[in-house]
Amino acid sequence: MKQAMSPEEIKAKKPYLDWSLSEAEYDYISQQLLGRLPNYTETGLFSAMWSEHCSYKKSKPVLRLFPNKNARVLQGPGEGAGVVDIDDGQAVVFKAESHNHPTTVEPYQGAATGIGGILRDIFSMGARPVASLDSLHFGELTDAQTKMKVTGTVRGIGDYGNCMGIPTVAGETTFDPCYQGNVLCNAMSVGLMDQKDLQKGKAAGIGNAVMYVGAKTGRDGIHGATFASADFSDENATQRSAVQVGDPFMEKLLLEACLEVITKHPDWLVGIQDMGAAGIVSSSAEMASEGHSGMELDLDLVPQREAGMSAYEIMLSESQERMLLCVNKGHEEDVKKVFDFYDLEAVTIGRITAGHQYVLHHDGEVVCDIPVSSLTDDVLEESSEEQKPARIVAAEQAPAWQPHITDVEATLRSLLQQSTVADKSSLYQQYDSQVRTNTVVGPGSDAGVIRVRGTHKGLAMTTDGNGRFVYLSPKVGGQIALVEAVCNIIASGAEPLAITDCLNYGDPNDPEIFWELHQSVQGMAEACRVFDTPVISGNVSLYNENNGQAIHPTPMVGMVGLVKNLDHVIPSFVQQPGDRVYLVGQTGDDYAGSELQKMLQGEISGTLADFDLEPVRDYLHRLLKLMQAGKVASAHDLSEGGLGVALSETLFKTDLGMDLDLRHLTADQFFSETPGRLVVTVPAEFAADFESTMGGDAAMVGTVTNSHWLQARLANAEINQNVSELQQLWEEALPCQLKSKD
Amino acid sequence: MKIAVIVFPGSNCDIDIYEALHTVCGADVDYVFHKQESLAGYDAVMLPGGFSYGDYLRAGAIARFAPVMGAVVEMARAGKPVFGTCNGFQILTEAGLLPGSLKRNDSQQFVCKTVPLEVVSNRTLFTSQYQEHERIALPIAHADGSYYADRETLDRLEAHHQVVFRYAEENPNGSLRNIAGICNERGNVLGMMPHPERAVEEILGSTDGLRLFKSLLANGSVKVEE
Amino acid sequence: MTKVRIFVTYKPSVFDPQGDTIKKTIHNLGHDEVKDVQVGKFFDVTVEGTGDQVDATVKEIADQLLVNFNMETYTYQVMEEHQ
Amino acid sequence: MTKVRIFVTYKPSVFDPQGDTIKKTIHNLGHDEVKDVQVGKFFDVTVEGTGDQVDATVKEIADQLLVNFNMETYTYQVMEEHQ
Ligand SMILES: Nc1ncnc2c1ncn2[C@@H]1O[C@H](COP(=O)(O)OP(=O)(O)O)[C@@H](O)[C@H]1O
Ligand SMILES: [Mg+2]
Repeated sequence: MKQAMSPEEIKAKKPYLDWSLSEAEYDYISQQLLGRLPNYTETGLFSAMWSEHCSYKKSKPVLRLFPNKNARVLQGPGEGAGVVDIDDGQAVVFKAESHNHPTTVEPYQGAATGIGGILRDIFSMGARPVASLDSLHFGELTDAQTKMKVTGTVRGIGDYGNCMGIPTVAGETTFDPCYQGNVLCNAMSVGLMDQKDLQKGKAAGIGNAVMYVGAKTGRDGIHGATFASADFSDENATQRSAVQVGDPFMEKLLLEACLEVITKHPDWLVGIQDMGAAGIVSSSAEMASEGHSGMELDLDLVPQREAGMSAYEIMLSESQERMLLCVNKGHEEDVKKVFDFYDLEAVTIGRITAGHQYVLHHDGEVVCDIPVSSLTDDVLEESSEEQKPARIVAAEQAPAWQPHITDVEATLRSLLQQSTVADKSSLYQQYDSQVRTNTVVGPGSDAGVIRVRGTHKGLAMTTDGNGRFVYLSPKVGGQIALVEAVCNIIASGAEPLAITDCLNYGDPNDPEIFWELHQSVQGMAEACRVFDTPVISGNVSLYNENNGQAIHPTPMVGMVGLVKNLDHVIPSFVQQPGDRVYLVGQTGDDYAGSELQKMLQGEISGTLADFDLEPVRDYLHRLLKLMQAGKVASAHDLSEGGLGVALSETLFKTDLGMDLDLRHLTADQFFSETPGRLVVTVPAEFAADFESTMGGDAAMVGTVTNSHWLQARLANAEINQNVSELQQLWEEALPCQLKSKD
Repeated sequence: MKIAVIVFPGSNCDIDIYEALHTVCGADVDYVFHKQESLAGYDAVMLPGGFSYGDYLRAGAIARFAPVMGAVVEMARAGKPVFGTCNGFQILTEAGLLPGSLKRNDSQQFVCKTVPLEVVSNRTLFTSQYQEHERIALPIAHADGSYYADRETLDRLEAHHQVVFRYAEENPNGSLRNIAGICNERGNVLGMMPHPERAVEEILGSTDGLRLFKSLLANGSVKVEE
Repeated sequence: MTKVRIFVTYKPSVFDPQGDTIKKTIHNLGHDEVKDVQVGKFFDVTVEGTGDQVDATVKEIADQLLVNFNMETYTYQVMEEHQ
Repeated sequence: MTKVRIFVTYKPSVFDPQGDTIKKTIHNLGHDEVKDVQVGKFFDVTVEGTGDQVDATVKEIADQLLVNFNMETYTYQVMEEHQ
């Protein structure tokens, strides 16, 4: 296949600018790295590999702030997924990935292939995916387009995960106008493995085979990586070419075949990696780089679905359900037999070579001959300008907003119907949350809990992020994202292990946005250190903008915790009449960015108060000890809507009520969103123990009752609400808003 | 008694049935791959849930042609216990071992939740340990679970006590006459949309499905006469 | 070589929730002039041979695989035929 | 009143996992004479009005709802037309 342009024409016409490679980068490549002009194929490879999505050239300096080690971390960032020791020779493997742009353009396939991609990351490490989570952020449910995006996205996640037979056990769904033109779809997968099966994406050993397995390569998703790294406008939306179709059935077979090779035939395999963004080029170059090897591939051998694909198209295609293996010389046929059994293709497309060159043959020509490291390691890191946003400077001068609630009951009822607060079961019911019969706690609780079959251990998992807080005060907002995840994990009775993240932001070339990124990562990193939850994997999604309007900075935290004894999994709803109700943590006047403010003002404003992480950690650890000792009946953390909403949620789906003395709180404070708080119920017999351990960090506020009423006295108001009625409002809100008028 | 759990490409509840029978009930169970043509030596066969062949075309439509299906049909004809849940039920109808079909849910959405059921008949190998008209609750997880058959077929099913499970409160998928599970006339082939294998351990929230497997094991290698 | 388009629909007596939902959505989008929507699938099948041979193949694959006669029916139409 | 049949298919460059799986099954059933299978959906839509009016409606509902232009294309054909 002829090159579409000569090197000289490329230099003159600069097509790479459309592929998001800058002129400075192009010059650096030709003058410093190659000492000649790159040809068309090479230019394409550089533009994909040097995109933000593959190279993290802008975000790297910021990502270095994250801690990523502790005694349990077996594999930190840099591989398909991070790996954490969970004792007994076992490990948990997890990672999150964003698929925001594809989901915005084509919700169903975008979300589906998002799940497909993250699952491949997990099984490429040698782990079997055991659970998925999804963090979704949409615009307000006011227009038909957004409703269709919600239904399409949820259906896409469901169809892919359900078909794979991997339960989706938790997630989050929020709604805010800032996501109207740019949906966030972050998917997280959690896998389980024996530590001895740990794999790396490595290619080494001169003469060893590079094998391509799985689906054929087509022209779909070409330039997906650069597409994901460039911002959006309605103009782009009509070009719409970078969408791939997922085939979960194929992926299920691929998963089984790969795990069979990895776990049963470790002597055949040198390394394995999935083909994600930038397809063959990124997987092969990264594997060669990791193994300090050279590599030579013959593109004519790549299984192709369409005739006449150019080298450039073959290398950059993002066709789904494909993996790359490095196989010890002599075992190519053995590997092929395993894939044959699953009716999958497995083809040797190249070899490991001496030296460090990356050489591609196509149609009898050498179409690429460059050092491996020029693609993977020599990327020009970009320093970015940053500037504190004017809105934050202004907000710091302005007086804090106070709600002045007069009708606390009506406020509670309205809050329960806000789309972000309302029951999400109509969405997550579309996910199989129980397949493989390990789900101890499914969606609808603080964290999902999966048992580790054959042991008495479990894994708790959650995703959390609140763009509103980060928008108002990026650093505190970053801390809160982590604290909320910790609270959700601890509320289920688990010990936080580590996190993955998706950093979703606008255009980093805007100094204010880069500042938000930098500050919020600092906040997260600080909190990670305090809670000893290192960042073991993650993903950056920049350029989340629509027609120049950026989303709220929305870092998503995906956390996994270890349940040491499944007998002590803590439910999020009340258990027994007579149990004591405690409010753990202090409540302040924290309304900036709250659901209450959004509801009453129509927009958010203000700045967040700084808070001390260490005291929160200390009382949460004491609470966890009490849980592990079997002294806590239920726990639920406070998030959107504050205490009022949390109390209601602990009563839903039970036939119990509460009688509470909250005279130390005002009606306003009933909905304040001070972070780090939980509602905990404790059997009366353990009340004394609980109080002596928790001291001033927990306040006894009442008891669980037999009547299905939420009754509370506040400093300046009273609440007397039938729980069934509250539950109905909460349950019906979302389906009603989603259903188009008919 | 030796039981085969069939693994089709795309099956994903195979392990759930296997574990329910093997780990929870202590039964003698094997996975049998779809390419195997014989089921010699097995006394019962289980078709698990999942998405065989991606459920492309229609749920269960392609699995019916798998090499192992000839042997499954033989087992059914021989009066040995044949059980299908979810995708297994869909395959049994596509293979003609049970009447009717499973259509897309009325909501057109996949639905995963626990629903109340009535045990309509305990006169099968699989339900003998339940009370007739007993209320139980089992998880469902499907997009194509709306049972459809023409009126005569439905009347015949009722007349011959072939309706084994019915949705007891809400009907989650639009299935006719609230049918959740049916058996053949001889009572040795049972298909149902709910997943009893997901309700066999307290830690998973319910044990309402356990007696289905216990019934099967208690009835041992019973062969139902024609 | 013959290219045949095989249309599969629910029998008229079988309720099709999909068509119904799409109609409602179309109305919500403001197109009240749309009075009815029915949904079906089609298979474009390229078969070696022509005429009766092709008819026989179409009938067999429809009977065996493509159509579930409990609830579906089909029709087909030859789109292209080359000797 | 006009009855229109709208055909929606994947764009040629998009992989159709369904068609592929069905083709394999047809081959397994012994019909090697079947060379290609592609799957599509069709919508039989009854629209008030005739001619250009109907064309406009079809175009709009296809654009907004029935067709996903990222990966699909459509054609349509008037089946019946009544004044
Ligand atoms: N997209 C989703 N997928 C799965 N579960 C979800 C999703 N959205 C919400 N949920 C579930 O709904 C419940 C409420 O979510 P959320 O309000 O975010 O909880 P929290 O405030 O405790 O983090 C949680 O159990 C969560 O797992
Ligand atoms: Mg929570």
